[in-house]
Amino acid sequence: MFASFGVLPMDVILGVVVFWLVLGMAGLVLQNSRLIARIIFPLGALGSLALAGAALAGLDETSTAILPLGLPDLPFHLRMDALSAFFLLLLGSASIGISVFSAGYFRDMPKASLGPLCLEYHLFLASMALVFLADDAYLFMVAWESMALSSYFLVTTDHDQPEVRRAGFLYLLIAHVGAISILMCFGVMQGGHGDYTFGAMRHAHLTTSWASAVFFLALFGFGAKAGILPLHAWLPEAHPAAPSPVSAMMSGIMLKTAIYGILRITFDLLGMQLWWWGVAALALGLLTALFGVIFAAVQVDMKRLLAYSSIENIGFILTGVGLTIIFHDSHKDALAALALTASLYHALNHAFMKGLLFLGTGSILHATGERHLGKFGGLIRQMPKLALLMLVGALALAGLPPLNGFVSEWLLLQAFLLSPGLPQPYINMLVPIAAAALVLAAALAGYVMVKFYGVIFLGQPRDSSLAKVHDAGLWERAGMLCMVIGCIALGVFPTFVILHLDHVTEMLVHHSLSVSAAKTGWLLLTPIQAERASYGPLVLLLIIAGGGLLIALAVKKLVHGRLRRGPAWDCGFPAQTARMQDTAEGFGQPIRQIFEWYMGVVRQVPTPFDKHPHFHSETHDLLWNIFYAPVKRLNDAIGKQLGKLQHGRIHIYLLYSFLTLLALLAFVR
Amino acid sequence: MNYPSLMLQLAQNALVLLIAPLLLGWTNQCRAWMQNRTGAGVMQPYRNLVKLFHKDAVLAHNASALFRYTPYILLACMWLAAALVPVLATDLPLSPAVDVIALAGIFALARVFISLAAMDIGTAFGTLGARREMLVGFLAEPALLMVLFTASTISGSTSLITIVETLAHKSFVLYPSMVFAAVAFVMVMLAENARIPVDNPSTHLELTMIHEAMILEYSARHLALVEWASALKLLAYSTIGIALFVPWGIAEVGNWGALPLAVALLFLKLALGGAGLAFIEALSAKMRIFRVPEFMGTAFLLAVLGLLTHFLLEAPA
Amino acid sequence: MNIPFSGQIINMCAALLLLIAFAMLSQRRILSLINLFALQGLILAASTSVVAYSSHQTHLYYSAALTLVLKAMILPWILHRLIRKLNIKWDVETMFNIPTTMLAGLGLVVFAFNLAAPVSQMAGTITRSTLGIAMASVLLSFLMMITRSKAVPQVVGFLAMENGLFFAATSATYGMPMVVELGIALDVLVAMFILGIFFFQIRTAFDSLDLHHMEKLKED
Amino acid sequence: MEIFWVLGIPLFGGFALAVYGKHRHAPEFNSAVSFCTFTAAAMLTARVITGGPFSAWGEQFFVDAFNVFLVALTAFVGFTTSLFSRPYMRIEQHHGKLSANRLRLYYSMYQLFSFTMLLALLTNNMGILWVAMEAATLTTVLLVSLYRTPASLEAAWKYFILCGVGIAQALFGTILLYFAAEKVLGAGGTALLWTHLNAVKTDIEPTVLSLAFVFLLVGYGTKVGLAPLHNWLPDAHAEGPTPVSAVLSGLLLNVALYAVVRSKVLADGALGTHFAGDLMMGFGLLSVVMAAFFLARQKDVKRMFAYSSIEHMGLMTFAFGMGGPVATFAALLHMTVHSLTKSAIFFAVGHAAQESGTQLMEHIRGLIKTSPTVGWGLALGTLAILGMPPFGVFTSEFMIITTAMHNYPWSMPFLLAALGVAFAAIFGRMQLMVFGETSGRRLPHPPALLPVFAHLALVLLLGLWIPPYLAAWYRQAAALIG
Repeated sequence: MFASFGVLPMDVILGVVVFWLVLGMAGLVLQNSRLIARIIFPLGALGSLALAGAALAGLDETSTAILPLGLPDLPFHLRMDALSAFFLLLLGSASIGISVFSAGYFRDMPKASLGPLCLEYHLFLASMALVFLADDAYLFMVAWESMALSSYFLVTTDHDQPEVRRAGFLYLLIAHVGAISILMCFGVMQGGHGDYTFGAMRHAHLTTSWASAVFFLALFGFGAKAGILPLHAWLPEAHPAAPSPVSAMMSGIMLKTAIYGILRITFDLLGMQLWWWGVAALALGLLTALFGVIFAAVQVDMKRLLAYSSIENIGFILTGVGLTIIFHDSHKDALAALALTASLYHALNHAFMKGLLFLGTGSILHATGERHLGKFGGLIRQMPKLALLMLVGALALAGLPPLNGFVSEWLLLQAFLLSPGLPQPYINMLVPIAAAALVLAAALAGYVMVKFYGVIFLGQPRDSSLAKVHDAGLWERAGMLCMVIGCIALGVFPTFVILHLDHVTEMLVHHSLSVSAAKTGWLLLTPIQAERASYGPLVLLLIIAGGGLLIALAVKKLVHGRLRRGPAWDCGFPAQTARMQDTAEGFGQPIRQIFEWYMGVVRQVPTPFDKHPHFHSETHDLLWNIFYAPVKRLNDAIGKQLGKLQHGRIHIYLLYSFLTLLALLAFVR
Repeated sequence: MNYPSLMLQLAQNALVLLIAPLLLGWTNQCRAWMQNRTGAGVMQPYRNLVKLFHKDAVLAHNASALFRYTPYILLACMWLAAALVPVLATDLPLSPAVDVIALAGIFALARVFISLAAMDIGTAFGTLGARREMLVGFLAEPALLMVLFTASTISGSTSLITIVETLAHKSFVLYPSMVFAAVAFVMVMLAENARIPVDNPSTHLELTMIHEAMILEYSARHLALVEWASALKLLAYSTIGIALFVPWGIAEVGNWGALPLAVALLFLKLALGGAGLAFIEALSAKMRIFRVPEFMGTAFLLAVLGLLTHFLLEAPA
Repeated sequence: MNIPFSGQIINMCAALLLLIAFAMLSQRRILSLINLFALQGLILAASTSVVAYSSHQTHLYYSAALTLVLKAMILPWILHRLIRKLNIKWDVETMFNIPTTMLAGLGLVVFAFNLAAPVSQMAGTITRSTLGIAMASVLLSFLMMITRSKAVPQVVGFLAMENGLFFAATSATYGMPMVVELGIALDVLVAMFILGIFFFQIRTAFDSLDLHHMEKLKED
Repeated sequence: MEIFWVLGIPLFGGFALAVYGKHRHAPEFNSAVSFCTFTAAAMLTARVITGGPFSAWGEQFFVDAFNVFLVALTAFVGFTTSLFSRPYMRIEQHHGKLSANRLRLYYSMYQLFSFTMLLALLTNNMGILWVAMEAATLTTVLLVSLYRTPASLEAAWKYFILCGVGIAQALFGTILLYFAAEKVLGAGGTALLWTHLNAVKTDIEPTVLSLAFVFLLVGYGTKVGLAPLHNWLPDAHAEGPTPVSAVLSGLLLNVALYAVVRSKVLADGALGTHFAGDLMMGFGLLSVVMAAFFLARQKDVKRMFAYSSIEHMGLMTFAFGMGGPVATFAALLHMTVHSLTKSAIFFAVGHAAQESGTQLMEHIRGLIKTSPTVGWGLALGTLAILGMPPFGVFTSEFMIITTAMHNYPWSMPFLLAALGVAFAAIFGRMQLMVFGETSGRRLPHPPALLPVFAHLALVLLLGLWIPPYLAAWYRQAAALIG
């Protein structure tokens, strides 16, 4: 579509990147914050649109470019192939809604903070695009760290709150440690030729041991960004701290850059995969998914809850990647393509679902200024439009048909179910258990979403101040509407999406589903064969809607429509106060009870004699004490010991130099 | 899809909608007999529905649109589920749209909606019921899926039609894994249909209710729809059980002659199934709510065991 | 072995320098410490001039003169004035007791000789064997700086180290190029002045020249 | 001729300011002199770009790719620092910390100090190099003790004694070098000229030269601040006036490292082994690790950044020790970006400390609120020094780490652990200082932020694009050093 104008998709994308940078600068110099909100952010959304279009057009072609920047003997190499095009598509399409939403969200922010924020925001977008485009280690690292840096500044927007600063610190620290590991990974991969272009790495042949080192370094490094266990600690801190559109962008898009990195290194740069890498990734993914969803169920802060749910979804995606590796190593390319499609699809879905929900929390924050679930209730009456939009997101994230969350889970489960016949018997044993864990996590997601939606929007308001909150503004609703459309479209027309994903699977595992998907027409999704598995979301939607309408009409025709309003009955209990409903803690209590062993629960239970009985319980992340605290303690201990060396006595300092001299002389001798 | 199969589809749609209350009534009646009660009769559910449809609907003041539309969605979901399970013949034109995973998905959809509706009014019982329902559900759904997976790994497919055809019409094989699956399935069925020992549909004590607690606020036609939906749910589960474990006698594609026999067999199986269900209920006692997770967990583990046994004993070499 | 008379003289001076180094190491009284330093400068000048005579290196005469003026006269004079002005004539406290220090010094000498042995083999000068002694005296003055707990003796040690270096320069090689030697001399002089200023400042700041007061800056 | 100007201007300026340093326009004059020095250096650079390396005055002075960019850097940072010190010193005077006399001392010593550094860089004579280094020590001692507070005196004393003794070792090394060289080159002037030594380095007696190198390394290494010889460095940085800390970190350490590298070249040539490189790698790694762990314990902001300087000098020493075109290139680049970034940080820190009236980090809060420019300067500078792309420090660290990864994998754990620890330590402190509720007060004079952002802009540029001729220099220098 661009070729007709004689423009390559790559050029368009570079143009958009530059455009974003210019917008950011403009935001820094513009004086009027309303102007920034109303003009710059919508323009940024237009940029996203162009990016998405170009990426869509570029899916089936590979173009490269070299910019005259970077190191003297290593200029910036750019390359857009199917993989990067797909993730650019994700970036573009998901960021449209977010930018539109931001136009409304940031409108009444003081200029002093909005100017830098606008710059960081667009820098963030641009650096993510460059991450996907980079074709040499240096540019990749530069873009990667710029992404981390800009998002760090975005996270610390309201930096006068200590917990926000803590979150930002933890975030950038873990991100940096991850970046170091990625750097090492590239250091190994260049295999001693000192050539850091990805092209050279593709041709460098590593021994299996070095290749494994690369894979696990990459898993660690990118895992730190994706929030894979046990490197997830920053995620539940940073997402609540950030402004909601930023949380949406980080959770929806930035986490996927890590997935991109893993895929790029494992399937593109490394010429090989080993099945046990896949097993490792699979196990890690499942653990992450279960951990995330279980902890999401017991959260009481709506954004923390969503953050943990992001951890869960990343776990899903990683599981798919691991499965892909297993299949690909045992030459079951059709299955590999299926699993890969599933995880890519889920990445795309998650961008929309989670983006939508985070944006929604933004609107709620705007209206109520509150993040604690215990303060909400009955918002569906004050904010009906928002409630409708959020309902779609919640159902999608709960993985319910016919919305998009279900499609990718369905594909992933198909991949599991069709796995028998792998060469390694143990994996054959492992797969059903893995599938069970996956299903368990998926089912728990439903629990989490019911808690999320029900506690916020349904029931009676738990706080009197909620009576006079306003619904989301027009721009905000428009932004969320983009996301909703994405969720529905992705859910109802999976065949089209998969037809586009085929370019990626074709490139990575040299096989694609298109043949089977196209055969039975776009109405039915049949990844392998029609008789093995098929799923027609549109039919499903039509049947349910049609059935519902039919019943409604029948009832209307046959039955009188008399309706009275009265007080709630509730088994005839007279007094009904809002405090009688479940709190957020209460709703999560069964899960906490079941999984108590795996989380550190601190309870404060009243005794029968308390005058003012007060029950309080909070849930901590045990992994923190297991993995992070010891490192800190070790660090402090070493510092303390070393500190003793330097106690201010000049004689001792002289003695140091003297002994060093003597030692060296003796050494030379 | 051709004309007769379309007719068949419509016929099954109508049939399931109509006989669902019958199955419910029959089960309750059997239970009454086993408890040496006279019972209200097989037709009681129909009478209830008629009565409810004639009453004036009463809505709580703060009931939202979600609360009002849920019954329709609920009934539609259950109807769909029941209508797409091949119990009479295996060429249901709409069945390919929904495989076993999607089926579980539809049940989940219905569960989420009814739970949300229960939370809508904001009464103590409503949220309590919703929480317990989700608690049961998040363990029941994987267990059900595991059961279905056992069947689909045997038949190498997740589409119900293929499963039925493999199990019923291919050479007859004994599948030890299906034993585990069957036990697990029964436990899930008890839990999902709010039967003893998990729930007791005929009580309104706050300690015990799960399903009833959720629909306390519904009245008249809305309640009727909900009740009908749960009847359909029972039927759907029974038909799934039939399709998985006793699929024999279901008519093959194009073999219209076998249809009458299939109908007869279906009623027989349903009758037996209902009686069995009542039998189990009569024997067992309602358990404490926090025993339920253990109960469901057992079901889940049994199902996984079934799947493992399949890989151990029956894996295609 | 028969080495020329001048060589013997130089070796004699070297031995004396080593002796003085040890004397300084063991010296408790600050005044005599300064006198020893002056004596060191004197001997240094003498040996330099002998080297100059024996090797007909005229520029060594200049540096000998320089040494005489700078290290045997000016610096000791400045030091004397300083301690008179600051009236510090107390005994020098040492960090470790003297015998231990002496033993350590002895070890150092052995070490230095071993170290210098292969090097001095290839020295073409008549003063080859003295390199080890020069190195030893450098190390000894280093040791002295470590063991002294007052400011002035530390500075004396510093200057003594400078002397050792100078002796090394003249004995191992026939002296560095003139420009370098001038530069070095200038630096030493300036350093001495700055130190002089410092003593007063430290004295005013801490009203004592005891280095124990200067242990505030540290990692706690 | 340019050499004459480059050396003559600051020398003259030093004496002139010693006389007229009390004049109310002395700061402007100071900046003017530094600016002239900078222009002279630029001309010198231009000549080297066009004409290539050359030597002057009987080969006493010598300019090649290695020292010319250091000269340019020194002159530039000297100039920007003089710009910074103008308002800074005004504010100090306004706060009553310094009298007019001290300011006179400061300005003249500042010029003499830059003279000594330029001399050390430009001279071809290892002896003069030593003399210049010693002179640099003496001038900076006076600068460090400028405030005459007990703490600053203590710092200056330690600085003086430790560096004096260290430098003395270097002199012994120089003597040994001369001793070894005169066998080949004959007695007299030429035996200490680096160009000649370099020409005949393969014939020099290895045992003597290895001894000489040890002494030189310990001597000049003390001044570079290599652990465990580094103990003077944090005190001197923390207690001296901030412009002095800036030039100490930014320039003096570079010059000392330059001396070490010059001697390494000779040692490598004579020994033919990797002995010198191994020693430097060992010292470098030790410094990086020790500094990183010390960083976490700091309370004084300047002290912390002093340790960060130790860490970075260690990194450069390590890189020079590794040798090879890439690593040496990276080390040279790191010299450049580190001195630019670190001096920029010290500029920002100086104003920050003036705003909150203390150098203790727990009392510096919310800089971004009181003066956003200082806050952003500190934040960006810190992130740059921590090796965050797209700043230039990352470029060199990228090359160093990847090379080490590939040639000396064993060093990786230490290096990476150190980098991680350093990041956590510095970054955490920076965040607290820059963000949060403010505690500062406005400054009586507008802060000088042009230098900060000029430096940061250059560092950013070097992170994204290295000008070709600069790259060409680095390559030549790397080829020279080997």
